[in-house]
Amino acid sequence: MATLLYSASLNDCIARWREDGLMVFGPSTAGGVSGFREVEDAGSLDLDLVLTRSTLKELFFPRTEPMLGYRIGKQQIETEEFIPPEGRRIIFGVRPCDAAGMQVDDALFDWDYHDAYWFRRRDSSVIFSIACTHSDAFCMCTSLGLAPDSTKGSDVLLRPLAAGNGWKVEALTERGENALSSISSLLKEGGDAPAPLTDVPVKFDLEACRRWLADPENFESRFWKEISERCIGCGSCTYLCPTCHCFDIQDEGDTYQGVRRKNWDSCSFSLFTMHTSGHNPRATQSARWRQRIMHKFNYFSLKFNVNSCTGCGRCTRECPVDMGVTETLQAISTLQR
Amino acid sequence: MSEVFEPKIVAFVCTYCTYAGADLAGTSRLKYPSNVRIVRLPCTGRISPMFILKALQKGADGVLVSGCHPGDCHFDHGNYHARRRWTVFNSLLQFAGVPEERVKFSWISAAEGIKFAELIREITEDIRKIGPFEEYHKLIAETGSAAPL
Amino acid sequence: MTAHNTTSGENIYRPAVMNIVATRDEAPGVRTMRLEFQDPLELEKFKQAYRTGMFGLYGIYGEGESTFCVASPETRNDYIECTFRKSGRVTAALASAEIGDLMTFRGPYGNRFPIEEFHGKNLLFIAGGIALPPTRSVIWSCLDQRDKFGKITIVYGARTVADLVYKQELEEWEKRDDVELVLTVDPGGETPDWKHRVGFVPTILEEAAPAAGNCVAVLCGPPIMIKFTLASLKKLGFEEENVYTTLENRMKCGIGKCGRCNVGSVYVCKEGPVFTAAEVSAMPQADL
Amino acid sequence: MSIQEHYRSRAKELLSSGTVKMVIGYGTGSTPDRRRPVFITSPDETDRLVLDKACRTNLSGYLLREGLLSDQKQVAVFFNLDGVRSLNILAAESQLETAQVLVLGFRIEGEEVTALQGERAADFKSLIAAAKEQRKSQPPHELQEKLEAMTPKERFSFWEAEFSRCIKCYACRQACPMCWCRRCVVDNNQPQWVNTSSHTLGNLEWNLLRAFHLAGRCVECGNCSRACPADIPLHLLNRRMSDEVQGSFDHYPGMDEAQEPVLASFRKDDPETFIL
Repeated sequence: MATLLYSASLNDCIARWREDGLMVFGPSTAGGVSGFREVEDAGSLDLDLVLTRSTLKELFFPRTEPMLGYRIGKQQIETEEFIPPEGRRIIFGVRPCDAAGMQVDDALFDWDYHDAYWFRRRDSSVIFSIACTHSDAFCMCTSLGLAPDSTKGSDVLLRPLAAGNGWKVEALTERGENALSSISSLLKEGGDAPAPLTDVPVKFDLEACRRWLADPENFESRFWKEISERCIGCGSCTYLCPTCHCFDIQDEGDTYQGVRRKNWDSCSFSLFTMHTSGHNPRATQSARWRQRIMHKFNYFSLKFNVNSCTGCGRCTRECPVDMGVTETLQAISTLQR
Repeated sequence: MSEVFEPKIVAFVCTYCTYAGADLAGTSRLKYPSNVRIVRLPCTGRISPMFILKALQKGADGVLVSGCHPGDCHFDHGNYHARRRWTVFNSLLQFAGVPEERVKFSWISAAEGIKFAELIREITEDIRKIGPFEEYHKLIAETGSAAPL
Repeated sequence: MTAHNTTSGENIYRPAVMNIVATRDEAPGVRTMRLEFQDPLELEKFKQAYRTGMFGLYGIYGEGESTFCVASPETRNDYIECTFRKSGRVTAALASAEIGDLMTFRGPYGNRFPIEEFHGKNLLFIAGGIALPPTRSVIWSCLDQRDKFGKITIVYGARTVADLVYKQELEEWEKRDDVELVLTVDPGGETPDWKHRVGFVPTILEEAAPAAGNCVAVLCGPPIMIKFTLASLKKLGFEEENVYTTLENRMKCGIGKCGRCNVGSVYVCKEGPVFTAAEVSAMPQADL
Repeated sequence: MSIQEHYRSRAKELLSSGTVKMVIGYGTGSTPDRRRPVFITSPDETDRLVLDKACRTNLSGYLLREGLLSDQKQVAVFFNLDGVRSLNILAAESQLETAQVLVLGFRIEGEEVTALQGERAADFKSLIAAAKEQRKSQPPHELQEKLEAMTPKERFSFWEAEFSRCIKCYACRQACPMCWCRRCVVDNNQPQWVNTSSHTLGNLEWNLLRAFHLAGRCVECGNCSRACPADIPLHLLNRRMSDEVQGSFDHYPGMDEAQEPVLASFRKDDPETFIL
């Protein structure tokens, strides 16, 4: 026997949570583009998508967010802090790769300095992930040591039932348990069989790649130039990555009043590292692509003992010139050391 | 009682013709609404569409761009270049949904103080009728920065 | 709105408000400002945290923040001095700020010079152009406890005589008999009354440097100068472990989040900006 | 011989004879329906070249890669007619010399891909002239017509909704063969004309400005719309601009390399119906 949530009850669950003052978010499509949006009922949810176009990250680390408002007087500067409100949120229908990305960025945003903008939202959100029963050609979680039913970063894991009429429910954290207890009357007990998980083939040997990346000899390998030759230097792979977290701080307004914002930024952009003097440590697109791969699979894991890639495959899926992490790591796996 | 809406209008003008025309309107004691803030530039050829976007970003309800009549440019052909840019930018703004009343273009010479005063009056009244540029102001408000105009 | 000087301690991106209490034009486009904390609590936090070598983000609301070192030493921590060249949006705004104006400071961040490890040793300071400020904070940290160190030599060069910064302090150091000051300008940069040396820093260094034994070198300058000076130091017999330098990369957060200052896996903002030459050698050189 | 075979062997010839140092074309992508840009420098690799109806990307932007054309050697590029036009504009704007570019021309019509006659940009003059005439009589774009029929307020909300999705990844700019500025206006911060933040206002400003900068330069290759991860119909703005320059100034961008940029030239009798 296991705890079950039937699809037919989902609408009532959402209503219950909303009555309790929670906001409910889930995958939905607007203007042809899928992403996580607040929903009022189950009908607005797009739970059949392999993945949303934009990531879960956006709900925690928006592409632009006000940090401080300022007003400058003669003798003092008044500021207003825009730390996000603690409105509690249920995020329903997350894919395990996206949820795993949350844990990756937790490490970064808590590295000695605790980023309240990230953690207020983390602390007030409950993530309901749904294990994957279908995937596409770009999925590669298994290559990263994850799986279609990974639990990392999730508070509740739902496993679709074979009959397609609901999910087997498993609370993973206390937050998850609490969120379930408020809908306990809508949950059932039963022995319904779960649907088989999707089979995501392993596309590269991660450990071999990491060894190659860690070898200082390879830093200036011709490989980097060849693999990134067609890169046009846009930021779509970074902006659609569930873990990429680089940002810019920009003031808007004037020198009397305005807002200081935290905006997404990308290591793909040529100005990202440009010094005022004109010197640019990463002056070429190949150096920037190397940084992206190195950061994900070498530096980040050295620091935080986790790869900052969860295998969602969006970088390749959305790349205007059909590049991405998969191709690069596949190529590295086959390189002779 | 609701406050009377006073349109905020920014005028980008060339110094040789329209600014002189505005000056003439002033010295001739012609009355025109004080809703317009004049930004003086050397030539209409210097007036980039970015200026118009900046004015709107800072909360303008309307923008006027004005310079010498064709053939009268102090720099010979600055206004001919400007005219092409206006043609293109004007149609872009309209396609983007900026009502045509909000962004206006004109030729006003140094001798046309009356035309200047009348045009300002006309534009101010037109915008007063359609009200504040609420659609744009909503976007400004979302940014959290004030529209200081 | 809450007044800025109520500290919340929560928001890691919120800077402290500083009063500009003094300014000095050092060289064309280069300016030094002395800043005092408006909020005594912020000052206390700074005094607790600041060690020579650390940096901060100096800002003007409406323009942004810019990263440079704290040019004043930990031995004088009631205030902050910074020296910068007017070159971008923020420094342009800072350059036009006046005494009595307000600005912001976020920090101190990064690591420090291990000055207590220098005790009993001879010190060689080498700086080029606008890179004297980070060196200067170490120089004063040591001069303020002069008896703890052996011989102190300062080699400082700039492109032209006008480009030398801290001219008053250079005079002061020159007068002291417990400091050997070697000044140089690039060939062609001298004035008719220039009585010091003419030549590039690495060359002058080879003539003027003290013996490498029991000596620590602190080296700051533009990348090209660093490269050649390191070669000279090697020639003079300095071990890479005894040569300290600072790396300066573009930063937005200063606290290891924004992702742009790393050289290889090293985050300059958290693991730097102070590195030994040995540490710098271990970094991927193409990323510098 | 299929067109693909034809061009593979032509590419092999060009590379083996040393006529060109590189062939920029299309190769297979990560899925069967995808094509990706490839850069062939050895005659042994020419069988990596693919040419079929999925080859949509305008490759001319790659010609401006730093140093590529600085050695005066030639590069061959697969181009449809839009591509040739963008090549002409790049030459007109002094970004390259067409003498260094050899065109492997093709046309996609429905399922069919055919070769275009000629190998030099100037060889396509009459085809481009025909395309100009054809554009005048092209059927109106459905969504564009719908938009034109709306009230300004409705149009504004349409674009507001579209631009609200923009994430400022600048894929439109990076994919655009005409966006060759070393430093884009949005990256200049003294003064900061356009908000860099990706709120709707900043997005609107950015997209309008980009459309303006492309007026009279856009060849409607569609790279921007295909690259946009937010599916914003950017081509509509560009298309509207193209209508305007063609209607008002009879300007069809990229006719030849001597064509004057439309916003850097004028006629004394240019229309001005809207000027008071």
